[in-house]
Amino acid sequence: MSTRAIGDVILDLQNISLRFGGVKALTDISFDVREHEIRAIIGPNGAGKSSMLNVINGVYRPQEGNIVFRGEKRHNMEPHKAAEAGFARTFQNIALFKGMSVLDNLMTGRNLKMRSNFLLQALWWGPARREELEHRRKVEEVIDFLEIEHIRKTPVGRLPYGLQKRVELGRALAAEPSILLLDEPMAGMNVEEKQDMCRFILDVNDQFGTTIILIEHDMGVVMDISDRVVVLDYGRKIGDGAPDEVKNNPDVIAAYLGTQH
Amino acid sequence: MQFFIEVTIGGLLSGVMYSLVALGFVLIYKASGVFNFAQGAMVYFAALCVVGCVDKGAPLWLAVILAFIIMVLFGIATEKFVLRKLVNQPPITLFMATIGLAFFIEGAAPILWGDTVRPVDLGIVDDPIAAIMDSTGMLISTFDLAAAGIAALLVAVLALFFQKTKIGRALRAVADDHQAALSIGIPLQHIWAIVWSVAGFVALVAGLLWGARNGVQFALTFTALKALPVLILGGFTSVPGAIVGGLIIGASEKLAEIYIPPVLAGWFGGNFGGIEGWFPYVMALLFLLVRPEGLFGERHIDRV
Amino acid sequence: MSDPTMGERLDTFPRYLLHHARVRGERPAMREKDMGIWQTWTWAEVAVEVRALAAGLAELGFRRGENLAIIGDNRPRLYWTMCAVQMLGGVPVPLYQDAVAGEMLFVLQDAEIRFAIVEDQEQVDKLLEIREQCPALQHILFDEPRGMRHYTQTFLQSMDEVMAMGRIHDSNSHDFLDAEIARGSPGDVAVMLYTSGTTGKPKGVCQTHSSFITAAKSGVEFDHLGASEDILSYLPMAWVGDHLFSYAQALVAGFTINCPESGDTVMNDLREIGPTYYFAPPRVFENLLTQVMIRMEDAGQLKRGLFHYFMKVAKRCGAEILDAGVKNAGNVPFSDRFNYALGNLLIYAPLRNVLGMSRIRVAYTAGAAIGPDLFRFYRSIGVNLKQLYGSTETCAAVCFQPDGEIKFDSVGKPAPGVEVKIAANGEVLVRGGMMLKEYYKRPDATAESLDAEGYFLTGDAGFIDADGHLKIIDRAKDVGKLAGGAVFAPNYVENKLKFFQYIKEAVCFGHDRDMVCAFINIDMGAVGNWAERRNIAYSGYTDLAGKAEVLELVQQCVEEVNAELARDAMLAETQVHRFLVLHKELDPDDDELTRTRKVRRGFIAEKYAVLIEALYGGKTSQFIETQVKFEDGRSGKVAADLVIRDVKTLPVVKKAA
Amino acid sequence: MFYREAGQFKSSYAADQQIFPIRQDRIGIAAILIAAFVAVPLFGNEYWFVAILIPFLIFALAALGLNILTGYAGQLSLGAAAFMAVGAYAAYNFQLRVDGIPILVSFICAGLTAAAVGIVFGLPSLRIKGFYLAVATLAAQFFIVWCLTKFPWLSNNSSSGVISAQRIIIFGHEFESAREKYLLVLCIVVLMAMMAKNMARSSIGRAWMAVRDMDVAAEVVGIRLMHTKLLAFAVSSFYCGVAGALYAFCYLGSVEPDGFSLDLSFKILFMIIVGGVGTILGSFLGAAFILLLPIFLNVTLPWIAELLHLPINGATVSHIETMVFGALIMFFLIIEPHGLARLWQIGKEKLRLWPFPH
Repeated sequence: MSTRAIGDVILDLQNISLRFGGVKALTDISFDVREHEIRAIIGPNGAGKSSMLNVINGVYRPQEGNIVFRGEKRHNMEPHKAAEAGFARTFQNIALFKGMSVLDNLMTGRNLKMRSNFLLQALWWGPARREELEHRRKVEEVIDFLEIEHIRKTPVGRLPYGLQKRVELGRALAAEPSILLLDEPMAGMNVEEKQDMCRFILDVNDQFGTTIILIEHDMGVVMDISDRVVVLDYGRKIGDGAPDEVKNNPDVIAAYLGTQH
Repeated sequence: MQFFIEVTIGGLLSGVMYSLVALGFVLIYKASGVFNFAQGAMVYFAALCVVGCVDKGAPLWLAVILAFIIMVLFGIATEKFVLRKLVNQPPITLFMATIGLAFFIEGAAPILWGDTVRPVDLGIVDDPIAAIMDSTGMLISTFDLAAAGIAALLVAVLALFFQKTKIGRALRAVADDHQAALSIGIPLQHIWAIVWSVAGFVALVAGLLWGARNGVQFALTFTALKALPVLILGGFTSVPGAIVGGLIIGASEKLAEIYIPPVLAGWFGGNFGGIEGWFPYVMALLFLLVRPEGLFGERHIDRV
Repeated sequence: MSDPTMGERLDTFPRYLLHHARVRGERPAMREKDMGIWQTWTWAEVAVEVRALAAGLAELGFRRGENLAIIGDNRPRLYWTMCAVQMLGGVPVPLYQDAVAGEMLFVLQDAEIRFAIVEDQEQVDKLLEIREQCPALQHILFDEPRGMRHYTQTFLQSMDEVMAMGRIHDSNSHDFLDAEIARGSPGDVAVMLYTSGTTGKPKGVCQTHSSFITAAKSGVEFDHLGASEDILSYLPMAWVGDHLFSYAQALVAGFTINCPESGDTVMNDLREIGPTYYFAPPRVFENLLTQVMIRMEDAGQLKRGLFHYFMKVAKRCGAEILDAGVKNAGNVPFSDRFNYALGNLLIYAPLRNVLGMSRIRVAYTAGAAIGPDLFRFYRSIGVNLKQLYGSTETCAAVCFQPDGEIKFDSVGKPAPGVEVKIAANGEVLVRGGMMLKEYYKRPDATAESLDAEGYFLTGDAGFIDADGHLKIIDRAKDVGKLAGGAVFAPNYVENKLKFFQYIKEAVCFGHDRDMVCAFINIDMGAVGNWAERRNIAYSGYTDLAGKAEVLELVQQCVEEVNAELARDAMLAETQVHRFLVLHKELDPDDDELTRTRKVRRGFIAEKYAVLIEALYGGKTSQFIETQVKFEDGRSGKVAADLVIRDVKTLPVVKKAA
Repeated sequence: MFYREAGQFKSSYAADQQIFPIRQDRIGIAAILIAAFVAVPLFGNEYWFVAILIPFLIFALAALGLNILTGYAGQLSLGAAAFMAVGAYAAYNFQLRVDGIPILVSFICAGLTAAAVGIVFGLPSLRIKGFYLAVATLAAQFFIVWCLTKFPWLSNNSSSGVISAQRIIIFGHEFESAREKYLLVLCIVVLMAMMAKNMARSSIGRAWMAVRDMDVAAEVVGIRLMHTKLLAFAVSSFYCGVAGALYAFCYLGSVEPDGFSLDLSFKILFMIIVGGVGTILGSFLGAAFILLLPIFLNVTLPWIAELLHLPINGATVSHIETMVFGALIMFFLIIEPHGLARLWQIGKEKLRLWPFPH
C-alpha cells in the first residue's frame, strides 16, 4: 500500500487509568505507537476511546500511569505542551472556531509557529506582516492539499458537516504535526466523503510521514488503512495487534457481537 | 464581644434579605439556565406595585394580591416576548438580555407609579426586642426577626412546592434536563412562565420587607448586586446555597464594615467607610479561586 | 507610429514571445489562480520558463518535426509547453483533457506521439492504461507532482525536473536555443488540432505559424486589441477557439491570459478577473441567463420590479444604444436614453458586475446558433457580444461581426484578407492566409477539402446578404431544394422555431416538395407554465399538445417565423405552410434524436410517414399511434388525433439589392 | 450596487490580506477620514465638538476596548468604566507627579496602568468563565471606584476625589479649543482603531477568537489560555484607560470617581451589543447610537408629549430613556444579536450581489 518505513516506538502509554468521580473511564491501559504508523483505536460506544485520546494530548489527566513520549517519561501531558511537541488532533464533535472563516481557522493551527509579539502585530510592522503572509502561504498549501479552495473565506458555521470535518483536519495539518490524533474523522459522512477522507489520511501519512492515531467506527475503513489496532471495551484493553489478528480475536468478536449498534 | 455578636446577628438578619433576593435568581437559573440580572429590578417593581395600589386607596392585602397578579402577568410577558425568542442562544446573551430587562423595568416602574421614596407599612414595628435587650443588653430588631421568620417561611413553602406539587416536580425535571422534560410532555414555555411568576412572588416578598425597612425607592434595585456574590458563594443552582451564602455575606460585610476601615485608617489616615460596597465581591472572588463551583454547586466536567 | 517590431522578424510564435519579453518584460503575461491568489508571470519570466522547458525537452531527445501531446486543463505550464515545443521546431498536439483513455488512443497512434506532457496523476493514469498500444510513447512529463510519489517508472518525469535540467543546459549553451529559434520558419507547422469529425476518425489539422499569426492578427486588428487586455482561458486547449484566443492572439497582441483555479471555480474566477476580452459558446451564455432569471425570481418585490422594468427598457433600446455608442449615429429618443442611463446605474452595470462582465470590451460567441433573444439580452445590458465564424481548418477566423453592424442572424463580414464566395450548391468557400496546410497524413482528405482555386470547402451552406454579411443557414449536405427550385435549409428554419421558448423541437420537411411543413414539439415546462397561468387543465404532454389554445400559441410562433423568413429574399419561399404538434416528445431513447439531441430527420420522416402524408395531403387531422419506451424500460403506446393547421404565409418581398 | 468588484483580483497575499480588500471600501474610508480630518474641523461648531463628536470618539474607543475583551476574547466584563477611571486618574497623577512628562506619554502610561490593573482583575478568568467572570469584573468596578474615592493621594487630596485635568500641551502647542481637542482625540482614536483592526486580523486576534469560540480546542492547537486571556484583559484595559484619560482631559475637564459608575459600564456594554459584538466597526456604530439616542429622545419626547397634551418633565424623559435603552438591548439581542455592524455587513453583501438577492 505504501512504501514508508515504520520506525521505533515514539509514544508509549503505560498502565493508564482515568476516573471521573467514581466512574472509571479507563482501566490500566497500555499500548505503544510507532513512528509513521497508522494506529487505530476501536471499540463499542462508551469504551473510552475518546478519553484515551484526551489523555494522550493532555485534555484529561489520568490518575495513574505514565506517558513516555520520545523517551521522556511524564505523568500527564498539558494540551498546549502537547501541541508544542507536535501533537495535533480533531474532535468527535467538530470543535472548530465557529465565528471564524476557514482560512482563519487554519491559521490558528499555525499560531504556535508565529513568533512576532502583539505590538508588532498591532502596527502590522515588518516582521509581523511578513510572518502573517508567510504562514498564509503554508496554510494555502493545506487548503490545496485538502481541496477546499472554494470555501476559503466562508465562515465555518455555514459549511455542511462533511466539509467542517475536513476543515478541522486542515487546522490540525496546518500545525505540521508529527503525531495526528483523529477522533472519528469519518463519522456521519456519506460514502464519497469517507473515501475522500481516507485518501487524505493516507496521503498525510505517506507524504509527510505523520504518525496517526485514529478512532473510527467504520470497521472496513479501520481494517483497510491502519497498521495496528487497539481494541477497548468498557475502559479496558481487550485486543491489540495487526488488523487481521484483531479481527480474529475471540474477545473482540464477543465485544462487538454483544454490543451491536 | 457583645458588640461583635450584635453586629454578627444584625448582619445575619440582613443576610436573610440577601438570601431572599438570591432565591429568586436560583429559581430562574435552575429552571431555565438564565442568569436573571433583572431580579433586583423586579424587587423594586413589585414593591412599587404594592405602594402604588395603596396610594390609589387599596387596602394592603388587596394591594399585595394585585401586585402578585401583576408580577405573574409580567412573568408571562417576559417569557413570551423575550425568552422564547432567545431559545438556544448562549447563556451570556440571555444574561445581557436580562440586563436590558432590568433597565426596562427601572425605567417603566417610576413612569407607572412615580419615583418618590415612599414608605410601606406592614404593621411590624422596628423596635429592639425588649426581652433580649434586658437579658443580654443586645439590640435585636423585632422587624429583622420578623423578616427572618417570613423568609424562613417562604423557603419552607417553596421547598414544599418543589417537593410535593406536580408543577414543582416538573420544574425540577426541567432543571435537570430540558430534553427529558420535553419528552414527558411538559411544555417548556409554561414552565418558564411559572418560574418567572414564582420568582416574581419571591421578589414581591423581598420588596415588601426591604421596602418596609428602608422605604420603597430606586435603591432597591441594588439588592440584585448584593445577591450576586451570594450566588457565587452558595452556587448558582442551590436553594440552601442561596440561604447560607446570604447569611455569610450579610454577616461578613457588616463585620468588615465595622472592623476593617479603622485598620486602613491607621495605615493611610482618612476615612475608609463603604467597604460594604465591594467586600462581598472580593470575598466571593477569592472564594471562586478556591472553589469555582461554590459551596453547594455541582462540579462540572467539560466533555470533549 | 513607427514599426513596433524594430525590424525583428515576427513570424513565429517563439519570436513573438522573445519580442514581448524584450518590449514589455515587466507586464503580466500570465496569471493562474493558485494558492488563493493570482500567481503572475511577466513576459520576461515566461520567456525564461519556456526556454528552460525547451532546453529540457531537447536534453530528453525531443527532435525537430516531432509531435508532442499536451493533455490537461488550462494551466500556464501547458501553454508554455506549446511555445517550448515550437522553439525546437516540434509540433504541439493538444488533446481534450476529459476524453477517456480509449478516445486518446487514436490520436496518440496517429500522431506517433513519443513525448506527452500532461497535467496530473489522472492524465498519467490514462496514458499508462493505453501505453501498451502506443509503443512509440517514450516520455511522459507531468505538471502536478501530487500523488505521483509512488510512480517509479523511469519514463515518468516531473516538469520541474526537466525544467531544472533545461535551465542548466540553457545557461551553459544559450546559443543552442537561439539557433533553434532562428531555424524556425513561418511555413513550419505550429500546431496540430484534431477535428472531432462527425463521421470517421478524427483528422489532424496542421496549421502553420503563418496561418495562425495571420488569423490572430486579423482578429487583433479587427477589434483593436492591445497589450492591456485580460482574457480568461477556460475552454479546452485542444479546441481551435482557445488556441486562437488564449495562445495565438495573446502572443501576437501581448495581452494577459488568466487560468482559473479549477473547473468548479470558473464563474468566481471570471468575476475576480473581469476580463476585457471574452469568449464562450452560446450554451454558456444561455446558462448564465437562466441563472440570472432564476436568481431574480427569488429577489424581493422591489428588486424584481426594477429588474423587469429596466429589462423592458433595455430590450427596447439597449442594443441600439450600444451600437450608437460605436457609430455615433443613434437616433434613440432622449427619454429612452435617460431611462437606459438610469437602468445602467441600477441594474445593467451591477448585473454585468456580478456576471464578471464589467470590463468586457469585446465578447465573442460561436460554434452554434445563438438565439436572438439571448444575443439581444447581452447586447442590451451593454455587453458587446458578437459572433464569429470559422473552423479548425480556418483558424476560427473567417468572419467577425464589426462593431456597430450587428445582425442577430449573420456571422459578420469576412475578416481582412479573407475571401468568401458561395458555390453553386450554396456551400461557403473560403480562401485566405489563415488556412490549414494539410490534414496530417491524409492527402486524400486534404485534396477533397480544397478546390482547384485554393478555396477551402467549409461544408456549410450560406449566402451573403445585401450588406455583405455572411449568413450561415445549414450544413451544406442538409440543404435541399423545394420543388420550385428555392434553396431549403431545414436546420435554419427549425432553429428559428426553436428560439421560441415554447417550442422545444421542430422538424421541417420540404425537399423536392412544393412547400415546407413542420412537426413541432412543445416545451413542457414553458407551455405548462403558460397553461397554468391561463387555468388550462391538462393531464400530460399528449393532452397539452392537443389543446386548441396551445395550437394557437404555436401558430403565432410559426407565423412570426414566417414573417422573418419573408423578409429575406433567399429564404422567403421556405415559409412554413402547415404544421402539427406531435403527440409525444422526440426522444433519443426512441432513436428520434441523437445523444447530442440533434434531430434524425430521415428516421423521423420514415417513422411518421403517415403524418407527412397528411400534411401534404391537405388533411385537417390525422390519427396516429406510436410505440414508446418509458424511462423504466417498459414500452407502451401513445395514440392521438393530431390536428393539422394551416399557417398564414406572406408574399415574398423583393428587395432591390 | 455600488460595489463593482469584477476585475479587482489579488495577485499577492499582501493585497489579499489588506484591511480593506475592496476598492470601494478603501474609497469610502478615505472619504470618511478626509471628512473627519478636514471637513468637520472646518465647518463644525462648538456644540457639535463638545456635545457629540468628542464624546462619540471617546466612547467609541472605550467600546473598542470592551469589544476586544468581550467581543473578541469572549470574556464578559461589567467593569469597563472602572478601567476608564484608572486611566483618567493615572494620567492626572503622571502629569502631576512626573516633572515635564509629555502629555501623550502620560496617556500611554495611563493606558499601561489600566492594563496592569486589568491583568490583576483578569486573573480570575483563568479559572472561571461566563457570568462568574462578569461578577469578578463587578468587583473591579466597585473596588476601583471605592479606592479612588477613599485614597486621597490619588486625587491629590481633593474633596470626594474630584480631579481637574491639566492643560494639554504637545510640542509647545496648547490644545485649548474644542476643535483642537477634537482633532487630538480623533488622531488617537483612528490610530488605536487601526491597531485594534491589525490585532484582530493577526495571530493574537485569532487566538482571542479561538478562546472565545471553543477554549478546549484552542488549547489543543497550542494556544496558551492564560497568556491569551490576560493579554486580552491588558489590551482591553489599555484602550479603556486611554479612553478614560481622554474623557477627563479632552471632554469633561474635571471628573470624580462616581462618574465612572456601573451605569457607565453598562452604557459601554450596550454600545457593543447594539453596535456589534466582535467587530471594530460595531464599536463606532454602537457608540454613536447610544450617544445620540438620549439627544434624540430629549428633542422628540417633549414634542410628542405636547402633541398629545401629556405632562412631561425631565425626570420622565430620563426614565423613558432608561426604558428605551433596556428595550433596545432586548430588541437587538433578539432580532440581530450581532448588532448594527451585522446589519451593515448584510447591507453591504446585498449591495455586492445586487441585483441578485442575498
